Amino acid sequence: MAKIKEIAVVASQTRLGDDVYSMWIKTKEITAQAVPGQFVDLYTKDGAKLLPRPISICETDKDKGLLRLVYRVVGGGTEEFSHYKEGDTIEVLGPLGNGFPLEAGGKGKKAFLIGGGIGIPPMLELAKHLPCEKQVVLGYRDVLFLNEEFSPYGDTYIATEDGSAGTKGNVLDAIREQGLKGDVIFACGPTPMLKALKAYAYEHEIECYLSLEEKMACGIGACLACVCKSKSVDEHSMVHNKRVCKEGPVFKAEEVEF
Amino acid sequence: MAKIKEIAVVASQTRLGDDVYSMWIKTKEITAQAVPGQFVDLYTKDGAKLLPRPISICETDKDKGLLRLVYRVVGGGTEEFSHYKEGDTIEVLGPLGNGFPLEAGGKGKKAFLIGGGIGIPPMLELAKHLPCEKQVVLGYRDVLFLNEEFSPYGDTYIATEDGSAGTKGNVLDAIREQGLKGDVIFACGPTPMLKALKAYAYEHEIECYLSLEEKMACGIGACLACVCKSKSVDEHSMVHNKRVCKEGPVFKAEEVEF
Amino acid sequence: MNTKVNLAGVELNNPVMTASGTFGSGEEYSEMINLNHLGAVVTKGVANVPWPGNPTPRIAETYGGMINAIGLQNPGMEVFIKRDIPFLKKYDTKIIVNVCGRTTEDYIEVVERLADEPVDMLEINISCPNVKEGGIAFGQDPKAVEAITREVKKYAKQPVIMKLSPNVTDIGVMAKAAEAGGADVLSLINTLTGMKIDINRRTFAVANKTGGLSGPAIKPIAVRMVYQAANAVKLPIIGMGGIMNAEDAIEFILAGATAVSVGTANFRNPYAAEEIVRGIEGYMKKYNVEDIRELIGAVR
Amino acid sequence: MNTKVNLAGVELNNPVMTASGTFGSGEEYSEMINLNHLGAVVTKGVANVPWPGNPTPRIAETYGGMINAIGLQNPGMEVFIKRDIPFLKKYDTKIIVNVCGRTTEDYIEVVERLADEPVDMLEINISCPNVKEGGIAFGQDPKAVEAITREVKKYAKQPVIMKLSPNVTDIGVMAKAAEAGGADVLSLINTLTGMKIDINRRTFAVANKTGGLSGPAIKPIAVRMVYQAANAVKLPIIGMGGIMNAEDAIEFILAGATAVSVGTANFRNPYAAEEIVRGIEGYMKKYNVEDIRELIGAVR
Ligand SMILES: Cc1cc2nc3c(=O)[nH]c(=O)nc-3n(C[C@H](O)[C@H](O)[C@H](O)COP(=O)(O)OP(=O)(O)OC[C@H]3O[C@@H](n4cnc5c(N)ncnc54)[C@H](O)[C@@H]3O)c2cc1C
Ligand SMILES: Cc1cc2nc3c(=O)[nH]c(=O)nc-3n(C[C@H](O)[C@H](O)[C@H](O)COP(=O)(O)OP(=O)(O)OC[C@H]3O[C@@H](n4cnc5c(N)ncnc54)[C@H](O)[C@@H]3O)c2cc1C
Ligand SMILES: Cc1cc2nc3c(=O)[nH]c(=O)nc-3n(C[C@H](O)[C@H](O)[C@H](O)COP(=O)(O)O)c2cc1C
Ligand SMILES: Cc1cc2nc3c(=O)[nH]c(=O)nc-3n(C[C@H](O)[C@H](O)[C@H](O)COP(=O)(O)O)c2cc1C
Ligand code: FES
Ligand code: FES
Repeated sequence: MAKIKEIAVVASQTRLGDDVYSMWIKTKEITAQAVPGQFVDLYTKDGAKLLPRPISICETDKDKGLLRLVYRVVGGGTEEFSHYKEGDTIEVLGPLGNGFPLEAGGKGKKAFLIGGGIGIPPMLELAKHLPCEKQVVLGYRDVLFLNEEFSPYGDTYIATEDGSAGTKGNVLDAIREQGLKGDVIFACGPTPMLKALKAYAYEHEIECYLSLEEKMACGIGACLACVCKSKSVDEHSMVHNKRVCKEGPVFKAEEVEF
Repeated sequence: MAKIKEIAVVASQTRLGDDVYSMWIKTKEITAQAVPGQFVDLYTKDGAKLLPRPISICETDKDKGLLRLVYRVVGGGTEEFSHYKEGDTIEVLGPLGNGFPLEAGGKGKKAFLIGGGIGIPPMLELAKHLPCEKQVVLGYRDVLFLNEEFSPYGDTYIATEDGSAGTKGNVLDAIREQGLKGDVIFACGPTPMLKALKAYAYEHEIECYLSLEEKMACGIGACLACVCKSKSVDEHSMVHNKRVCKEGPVFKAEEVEF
Repeated sequence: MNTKVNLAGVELNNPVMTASGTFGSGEEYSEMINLNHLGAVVTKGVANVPWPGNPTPRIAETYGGMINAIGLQNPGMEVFIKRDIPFLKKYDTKIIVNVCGRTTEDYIEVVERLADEPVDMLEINISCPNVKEGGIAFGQDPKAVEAITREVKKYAKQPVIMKLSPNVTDIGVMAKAAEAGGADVLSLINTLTGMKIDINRRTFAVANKTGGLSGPAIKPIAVRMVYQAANAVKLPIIGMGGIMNAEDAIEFILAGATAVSVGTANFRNPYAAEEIVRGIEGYMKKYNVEDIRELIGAVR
Repeated sequence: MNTKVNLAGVELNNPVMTASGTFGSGEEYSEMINLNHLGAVVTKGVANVPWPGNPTPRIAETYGGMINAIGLQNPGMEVFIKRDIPFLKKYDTKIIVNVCGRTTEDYIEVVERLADEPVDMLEINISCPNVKEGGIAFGQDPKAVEAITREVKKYAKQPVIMKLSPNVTDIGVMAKAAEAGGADVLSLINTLTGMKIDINRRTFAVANKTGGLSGPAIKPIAVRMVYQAANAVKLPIIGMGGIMNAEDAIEFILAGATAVSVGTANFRNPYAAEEIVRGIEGYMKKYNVEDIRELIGAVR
């Protein structure tokens, strides 16, 4: 079992609203290996765009060998993907990175699953696999997506920047407004959110795992494009630079410096 | 009426055998203006390939606004086009260049319509529009295509390099073998064939029109990429360099030097 | 909203012009776009006498670009003055004549002949990689750049744009040399010398062996050079090299260009130059930019 | 059919190697391709001490290419020797160590330390555009190229490959300087200095402002430089710059390269290097080429 680049076939694609799309692709070997928090690299057909696009694994259907990707159109690559229809092919490399430590959310614990914007998708696969009690906190700018799909797995709290749904503000505002408590945080989202969660976890002395983003080239740890500042010396270069694609994207909060 | 770049829709595409494809596209304004011997520029979707691909107009259906293009897959651009299906879009610029002089094949004349390889397609639209008596001579390496579609318009003679059909040899071998005579030649095909036809026409003192090929960038006469050596001074640069895309692709045989 | 920019006293309605050699003298493209909408038309290189150019094939497509070795085919200044200037004068756009030559005397002959013609600026091409005798040889040595600039300036009645070669170790040095020679404006970049080999025929893809690489492939090099030149001299800069759309044009302006030229993009999209004018306006609206001059060199 | 090539006495099973900095020390890619199938693995630059590299973002995609400003992050020679050499020794491929430094002494320290290690060749990177102190400054001045080559050669026990910068006016001059200094082999090209600006955030796309442009966009420049260098010196040349597939590799070989390096292509297709080895064999079969050495510099 190892990373593999496959030509996957699009099984379905739907628009979740705004510029967010949900695509199921058939990719047996990658799906078989995938764990929550890992990502895949998607390649465009347009040869003018060379680099793969990293997208988190949002759900897997291991029986059918299907992988779900939920992404926002922000540029030319995601724009291209959004036009794919059932039966189209797409090249995928994966699974990449390390997932969330499921053992940190063992039975008896109470976990926060926190997603901000396009950091929400990987939390769904995590919700499905974490054995502990789950409180899901989702932050949006305005239009909601995926939120209803979390309800089978735990109570879901919403924050929106414009106040159109749930708490007006960010995910921490929602946690405070609802007076939520927990033993461990699993989170993915924009850097300012992750930074605030790190401080919150430190203050409340709870365990915290953050999934980071950085510009990537190889996706497998060879090019050193995607490093983050780390507290401990990294095993690759011994210089406090961990590779998001290889040692990450999930890090223990104390481990990373923003 | 002028050149226009349109987003055309593919109406149908079929494979004619070997690597030759026939594609009908819906492009009203270009079709309305097109005359036999003109060409269009096709643009790839792959952004790595910048330049348009010049392809001759093989047939028009002016009522339906449809244009037929018959092309051989030789590289990445034609390869991309060959995958297009009904409903797909394709950007087209046209109509480009000057067509064959239909008046040179007026009633009472006996014309040769000679096509070699992928120079055959434009002869079909010409055959449909020339009022005179027509003898069609088609040269192939081995596998035939389009030949049957010429039969409504005149007697069709075939030459193949491997002798698998018709005369073994080239189009001139077929003309000689069949003892054909005519007043005027219209031809499109590889440069050696055009060169030989120029000599043949000179020897037999008959009028001769040749459609040339050259690497192109702009397709409209602005970049001076596609020149051929001409006997007379060209109107653009006054240096005996005519633009295949603008003054051509059809030239009087005496006019061009190979 | 102001999109006017000023190049050495010449005011352009907007910063978008066409790159020399890709747009003829505008006539062919005027069938498809409205030349009145362009800041300026820059003509194909004009020499003192007609030049036949190089043998074919003159171009080859490359990944995200193309190489050309047209070899500066042109009808010479007399035909150009009689035919092309009157054509361009019909439009509300500035006329910039690109000048080429084999020797300093050649350049001067053209510059003198154009002195009393209704052209707005002269762009001196000392960077063509495709002719043996002249062009690039001038453009790769700072002393030669300074000397030819000074000579041309002696005879020119219009503002002089020096068009620099990117095939150099330090573009800042070349920009300073042109400035020292008295240039009014700089244009950069011309094409990068490239080569393509046809592996099936085992021959060079263009007859001239080497040619000039243009198109979006070279844009990062061009943006870097515009940035470096803008930081080295005080002259206004016309930026070019791979501009395909308004975003690309704005990138050059933010890097320090006062105006931009659209070249290879015309071949992929004949409407490109006009669309870029509109796209820049759209960007200015989106970000509430009142005056385009606020954007010039705004990233540093 | 022979695909073996000889670089200064080192015989490679085939001419395909990996470009420094795009392939780590091979470990990551070994999960996907068989290193035994490659002519050589060229490692990421190794310095005397660990280097932290540049701040992020370190890369940005460009049209048909990318710019990078990794800044030569590396663990230093001691970790490299302990960890990476033993890993690579497990494979039937040649080991080429890319060496970087800030000063001549830095380079020499690494070269001396590697003298008795089981590495096959040293590639001296004097052309990195992304570190202030060293690298490219050496690579843009022919006197400096000659001097550092001579110094390195004094201490090196393995054959020395000098990796040249393309950011120069005349690559032939630089190639000759390296030859004069005693280089055994030349590698070219390193990346071209480029820049990308994010027009929405109005900032540089990579934190270092400029970065090195690589990928198929630059291939025509690279092929031209390999051709020019091959015509200027007698040394074998390792050609690179935008090689995406076997056709590209053959283009470099026909232009004069004895071997080729595959860089950015690995990011688009992790199987690229291995596929290129097979593709070259396919080409040789198709055209009945008995010995790959018949192709080296065959187009001139
Ligand atoms: C580990 C990881 C997981 C991700 N998961 C998701 C997800 O599940 N859903 C989703 O919508 N987005 C996700 N992203 C962000 C996603 O990769 C980018 O939105 C996408 O690459 C943009 O590509 P583009 O061509 O549309 O945009 P462009 O801006 O045109 O891309 C240009 C280049 O920048 C890179 N890039 C642009 N934005 C980002 C970014 N935010 N992070 C990293 N690289 C970027 C692209 O990959 C490309 O190389 C993830 C990023 C990372 C690193
Ligand atoms: C006026 C004219 C009419 C043509 N009509 C037809 C036609 O009806 N059917 C047909 O199959 N072919 C026709 N051709 C040839 C056709 O243009 C090329 O086969 C096609 O451009 C190849 O593109 P590619 O991407 O598949 O090949 P590649 O070799 O990958 O193309 C690379 C570049 O070279 C150019 N190129 C390659 N071959 C030719 C060629 N023979 N002539 C001009 N440019 C070339 C391409 O346009 C492109 O810019 C015509 C050419 C001209 C000039
Ligand atoms: C076909 C062609 C012909 C050119 N002819 C000239 C010329 O005559 N004079 C000149 O100064 N530059 C000439 N150039 C260079 C362009 O003006 C421009 O500097 C270069 O192509 C980079 O811009 P681009 O990438 O937008 O094309 C030519 C470029 C091309 C592609
Ligand atoms: C991410 C990245 C890192 C690189 N690091 C190095 C390096 O450490 N040393 C070096 O000599 N070249 C380095 N290079 C340059 C490559 O080895 C190669 O010369 C260049 O990228 C051109 O080849 P390509 O277009 O195939 O990538 C690096 C290139 C990239 C893209
Ligand atoms: S993307 Fe190459 S190391 Fe992470
Ligand atoms: S292709 Fe530009 S002049 Fe013919």
